[in-house]
Amino acid sequence: MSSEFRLKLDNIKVRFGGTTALDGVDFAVSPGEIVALIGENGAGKSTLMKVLSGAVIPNEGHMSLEEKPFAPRNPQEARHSGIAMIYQELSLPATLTVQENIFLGMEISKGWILDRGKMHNVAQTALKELGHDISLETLVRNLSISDQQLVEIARASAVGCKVLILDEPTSSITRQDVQKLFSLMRNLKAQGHSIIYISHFLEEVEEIADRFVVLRDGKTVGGGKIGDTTRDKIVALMVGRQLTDLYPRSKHAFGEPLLQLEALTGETKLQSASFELRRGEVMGIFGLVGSGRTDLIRSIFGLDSIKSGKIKIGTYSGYATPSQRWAQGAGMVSEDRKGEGLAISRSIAENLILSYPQSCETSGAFSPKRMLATANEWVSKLSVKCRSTDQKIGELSGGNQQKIALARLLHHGVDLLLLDEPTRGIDVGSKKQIYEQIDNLACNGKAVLIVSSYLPELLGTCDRIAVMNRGRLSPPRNVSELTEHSVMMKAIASDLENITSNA
Amino acid sequence: MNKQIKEWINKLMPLAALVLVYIVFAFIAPPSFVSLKNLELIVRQTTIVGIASLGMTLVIIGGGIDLSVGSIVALVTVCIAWLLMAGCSPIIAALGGVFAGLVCGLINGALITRLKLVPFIITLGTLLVYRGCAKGLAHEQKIDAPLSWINELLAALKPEQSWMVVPAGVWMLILLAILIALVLKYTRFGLYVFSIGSNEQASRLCGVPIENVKLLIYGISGLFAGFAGLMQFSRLTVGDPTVASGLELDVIAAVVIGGGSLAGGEGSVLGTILGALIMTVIRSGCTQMGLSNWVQEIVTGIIIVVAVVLDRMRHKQQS
Amino acid sequence: MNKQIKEWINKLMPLAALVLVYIVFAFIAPPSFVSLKNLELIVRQTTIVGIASLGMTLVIIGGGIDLSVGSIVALVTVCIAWLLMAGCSPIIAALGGVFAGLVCGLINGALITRLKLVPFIITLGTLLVYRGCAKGLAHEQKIDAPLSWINELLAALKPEQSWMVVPAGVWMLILLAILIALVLKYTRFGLYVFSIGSNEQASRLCGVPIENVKLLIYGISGLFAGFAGLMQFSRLTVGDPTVASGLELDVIAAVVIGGGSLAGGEGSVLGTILGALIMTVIRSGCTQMGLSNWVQEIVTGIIIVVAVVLDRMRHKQQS
Amino acid sequence: TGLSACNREPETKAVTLALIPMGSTDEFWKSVHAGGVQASQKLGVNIIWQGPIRRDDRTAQIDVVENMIVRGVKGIILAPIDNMALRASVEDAYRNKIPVVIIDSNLNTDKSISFVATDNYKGGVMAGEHMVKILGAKGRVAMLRNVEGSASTDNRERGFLDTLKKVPGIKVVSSNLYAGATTESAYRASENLLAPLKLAKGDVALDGIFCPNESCAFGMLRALQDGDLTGKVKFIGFDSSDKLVEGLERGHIDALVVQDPVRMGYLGVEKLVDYLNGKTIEKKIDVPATLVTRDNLKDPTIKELVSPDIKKWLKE
Ligand SMILES: Nc1ncnc2c1ncn2[C@@H]1O[C@H](COP(=O)(O)OP(=O)(O)OP(=O)(O)O)[C@@H](O)[C@H]1O
Ligand SMILES: Nc1ncnc2c1ncn2[C@@H]1O[C@H](COP(=O)(O)OP(=O)(O)OP(=O)(O)O)[C@@H](O)[C@H]1O
Ligand SMILES: [Mg+2]
Ligand SMILES: [Mg+2]
Repeated sequence: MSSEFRLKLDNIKVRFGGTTALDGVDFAVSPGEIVALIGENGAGKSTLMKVLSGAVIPNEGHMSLEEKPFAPRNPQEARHSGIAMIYQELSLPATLTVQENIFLGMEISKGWILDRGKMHNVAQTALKELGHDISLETLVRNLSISDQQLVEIARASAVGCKVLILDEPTSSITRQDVQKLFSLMRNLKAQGHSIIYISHFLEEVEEIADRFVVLRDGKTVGGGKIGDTTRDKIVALMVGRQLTDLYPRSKHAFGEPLLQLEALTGETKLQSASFELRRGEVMGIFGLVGSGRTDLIRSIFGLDSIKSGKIKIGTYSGYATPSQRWAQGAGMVSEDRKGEGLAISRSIAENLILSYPQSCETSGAFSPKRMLATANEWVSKLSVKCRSTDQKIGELSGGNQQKIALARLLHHGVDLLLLDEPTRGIDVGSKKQIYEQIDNLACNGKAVLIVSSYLPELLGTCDRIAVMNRGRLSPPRNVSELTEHSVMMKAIASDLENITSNA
Repeated sequence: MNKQIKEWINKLMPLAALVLVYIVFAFIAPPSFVSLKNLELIVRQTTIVGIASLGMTLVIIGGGIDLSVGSIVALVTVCIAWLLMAGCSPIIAALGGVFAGLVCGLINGALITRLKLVPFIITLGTLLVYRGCAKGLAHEQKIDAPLSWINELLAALKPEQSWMVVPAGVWMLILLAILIALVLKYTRFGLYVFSIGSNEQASRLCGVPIENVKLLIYGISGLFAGFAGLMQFSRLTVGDPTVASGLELDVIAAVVIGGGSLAGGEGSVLGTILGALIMTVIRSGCTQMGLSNWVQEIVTGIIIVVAVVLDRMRHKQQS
Repeated sequence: MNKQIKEWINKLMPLAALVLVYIVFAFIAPPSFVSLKNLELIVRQTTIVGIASLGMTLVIIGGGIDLSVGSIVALVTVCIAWLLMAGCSPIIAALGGVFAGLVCGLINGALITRLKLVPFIITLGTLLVYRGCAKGLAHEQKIDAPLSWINELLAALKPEQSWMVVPAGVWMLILLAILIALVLKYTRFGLYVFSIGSNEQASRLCGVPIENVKLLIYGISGLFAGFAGLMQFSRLTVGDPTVASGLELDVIAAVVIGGGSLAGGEGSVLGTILGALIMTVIRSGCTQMGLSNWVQEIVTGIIIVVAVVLDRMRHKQQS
Repeated sequence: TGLSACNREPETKAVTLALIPMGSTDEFWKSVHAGGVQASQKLGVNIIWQGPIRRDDRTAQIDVVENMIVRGVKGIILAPIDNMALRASVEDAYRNKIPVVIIDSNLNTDKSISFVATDNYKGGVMAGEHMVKILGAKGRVAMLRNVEGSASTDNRERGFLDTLKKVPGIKVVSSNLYAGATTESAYRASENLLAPLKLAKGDVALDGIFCPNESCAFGMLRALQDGDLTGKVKFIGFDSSDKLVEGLERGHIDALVVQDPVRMGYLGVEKLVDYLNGKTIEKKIDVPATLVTRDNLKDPTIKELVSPDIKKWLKE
């Protein structure tokens, strides 16, 4: 029985500090098989694959590759054992050429000397198979994001491997490229390679995979042959959560418009977004990873530059810097907590008042005492678990960190809240408190814009939802007219008419 | 509770190191080492590095670096001597010199923020430029200057001045240290310095005026290099364009030994002063023992590395 | 196509700068400046900085920095002189000296990779330690050594040697430069150096053995500082523990002027050599015009900043 | 009582003096050290030899003097880097009743008990006169200066130039270049000084060169040897070292004006001990310079002068 699997994972557990990313996952893949690994954001898919590729060492569990125990200690070992992986968040070393990137870590060489001629030929072939003629001598930093993605794909296929892992390879390439990728994958499959394919695009999964496995909260919750099931069932398996009293919702009274966008276009992903957000309204934006939601919010807040379009916040028209946005009564919570959201090595209190230190000044002098007192108020109001407010914020759990990031806007008293993935990586209990806060804010006449990859929370908290698909935002629709299924279908739709049409 | 104790221990680590080094020398150096006179001497010799490292503390907390302080100090001594020779009164000369330091710092800041270049390379360039200016202004000579009260600032106390306990320059160091400590703790600017050093991106998101804060940071660093130059002039009594070359390394070392992190977001005034004192104590102890210069250099080098390793270890502990 | 032309122009920028600087001096300096003899002199004077900056090119491309090269050079001259005086044959002494440089570099590398500390602080510490060792080994004196063929390495050519075109040391620079250029382009190691400097995290995920590569980078930097020390000894004929202090700044400047980026991932051997030549040409031209040192210092400082600004501009253009 | 005598022993030990040079990495100061040790052994005193870490670093030397005052040495022999900057420290020593003997280079103060030095101006004149003599009173002469702001070499340079000015046939073609503090910088400066004067056929448009100290002369010697110009240009240096004497023997150098650093160190210590013993000593003691050429090099007194047996005293 076990002999038919090339790769087998038993009871894999991974913990990062306090969070359990994987909680006993079993997984297997046979030669010549394409297995799709699906699940919500944060389900543990990437972590599981990182375990395979040696980038993460599991706390528990056993792996075997072709019947032999397999325990890579670093990415190097895994690659030499025949595991090739395209990482979800791997940024390529940008000052290397395309060819160098394709072979990095697995160069063809005679002793110490690189065999550039041979590498050139192999890389050329690999890119041809993908139907692209990117010049091999171009520096990667001169490539577009989708070309970079193709380079990553070529890297995995050129080098040769037993098991190929693709972690959301299609998040930023066009439909034609996806088809070329698929024919490549079919070729590899025919040659007996095992392929693990991670994607949120369910129609792609149906098209290419033989089998699917669903992860949720670090556990395997189901799976089966693709032909034996329907897309709705898969979605149900993925989302599969009872959403009863998690989302408190009061009746919101809408006031005058606070945020107005007209055909806003950003420099990178954002193609076009138009809507109007009123006081007392909570609006959600759903979309897949890489669809451009973050770009939208960053452009509104002045963190990313804008190419064209109109933007109006309250009475202020036009573009502005973040500090001007704060002054205009807008505030933002970033999706990237460590990178941009919080100063991890500073205290809770400092992070909380950083956008509004004036509130803690008495006659021109900044008062740490007042800062701590202010912070204490918010900490108890939001029941943040911490030792004291001059504790470093990095020591808090993710959910509690997120509460502070949100409390910053509450303290500042902004009218317009831009929340990017406000509940990413936090537990259900904390989520509920945050939803309550959001509902409260709307009742008090504030306007809230939430970007989230977690559909149920949008359906539960928002008055209207717009869907972002590859940089284009659909017109927002009342939540009462929507179901999880219809929103999801819109987000993964591949034809643009479907997105922008209101039907 | 346990954690708080640990944090205090960490904050006191540089102090413990200082006491340890002092005790070691008290045993192995001649008895004169533990005399009050020597304490005064150590404090006086720390003043120049100490004042300059106060400015550097801001720079390093803010995530930057300033390699040009040594050159600014030299330029300032030359300016003061030049002004004195040009017939200015000592107070005008002193202010003029310090002002020159401020201008140099602001130039650094302006270049860093406007050109958006790493501070390392900008201040490496201005290190050469300011040094060249100092030499040019002085016609590649030292400039002799008439004696004035400036030279009393850091001189050993005369018996009739014993009420001052330490010379005026040391008082100035103490006052400036307190000032910077207060600024870091009790002003919006101080908050911004820490937040920029800790996470510039997040600070931008929070609307911190990054450019202005950075300009001010380097301006203050220049201003303090100006004060350090004044002290240097006080000791030398001449304007010397070659003085203080390599001072920047001592200054950076003082900040780092005192717990400052070159990655930014961390550092304290008390730590920096202790760091500067540690280096002076080592130097003073070695000199009074008649140890060779090369032993001092090796010991200082090792202490810098060990201090940073300890620093890293305590960070690991915390996380 | 357009992009490729642009890239070529960018690569040639340091060369254009060199030619420009040379032409400027050809007009304003005395006629002797454009003589062949002077060209040879410029090349000879570039050798020491040039060789050391080859190693630094690797370090900077790999995203690090090495402040200890000046001290290593001094230590190497002392080692060679010491070995010669101890009766070793010149070849043993030369190898011994170069080996000492390699060991110093490996120590830097080991400390950086094992202690996981920023290279700035580690090499700041070893800067002091190696300098101290050099002074200690030499008893704080110059060590005289008998003349040998080592001293011919970088001497002006005698008429009967004119077939060599340039002295052996310059040939060594050229060969080492070609070697490093080839290593960077045609070996796995070279690829890893670029990838680590460009994105250390991504490189790790691709299976690049980061620690080993870094160790090797700093080892090579030390080795090349060792060769530079050999050349320095060749010029001086004595082991001088105080020589080459501040050399690290010249070396870093050469790499940066030549297009190396302190953020890592960028730099080229040709650029570095051109950068080193630019600095020598400026120095030589200024001296022969009878301009003072301070003008040279200012000019060099400004050139460093301007070079980096240009570098930044061409990056912006590209993206 | 035997026990208490035992306890007291350190106090009955000889007095301790500090000998503070400008730097600790030159042959010249090595010789001063040797002279000091010689005297201290003869007179039964201890000396501490302690120089600033960076040569020519005025502040570092001030630090050393202050440390020695605090250490409570009984007297200080000081070669001040700067004629002004060290004033305050020496006056501080005076206040603390620690006598100071200045050697080698003058200090603008009346608080020192004696000044033991070579008359540097005279030394420069000596070099100038010899230059005039070997050039036959006509020709082109260059001088490479030492570092900015060093009093002793300034005087030598002045003495040399003043002498040449009186001779109409001699033209000074370069006298504004500085060699800098290290041998490497001196070497480079020398090369650049010579480069514009070079003619075709390996000749040079220069007849005589003067360098006012050891590192500077050494750099110039290397540059001449390198450029194959030795013998073609008359070269006079100042101070001696093994390499310079070797150059003199090989005819690469025509003459060296040599001070007597051993004697300077010796006299410094001796005069200080005399003073401590209550003797009155002269305010100024001359340690005359000697002109060393290839002809008088074999002379045993000259030999002792140019290559003293330092190792014997420093036990290296
Ligand atoms: N380095 C880390 N440190 C702490 N927690 C981590 C780390 N990496 C992942 N996690 C957590 O582990 C859980 C699983 O993350 P993982 O990236 O595997 O999810 P995923 O299924 O790939 O999600 P997505 O669809 O967003 O890619 C998440 O809760 C995440 O926050
Ligand atoms: N060309 C680019 N260069 C660098 N960063 C980019 C580029 N395009 C997008 N990004 C960044 O990548 C991140 C994700 O992109 P985007 O905002 O478009 O996706 P999203 O729909 O928000 O998906 P996610 O679920 O990952 O947040 C954002 O932080 C965005 O700023
Ligand atoms: Mg993932
Ligand atoms: Mg996003």
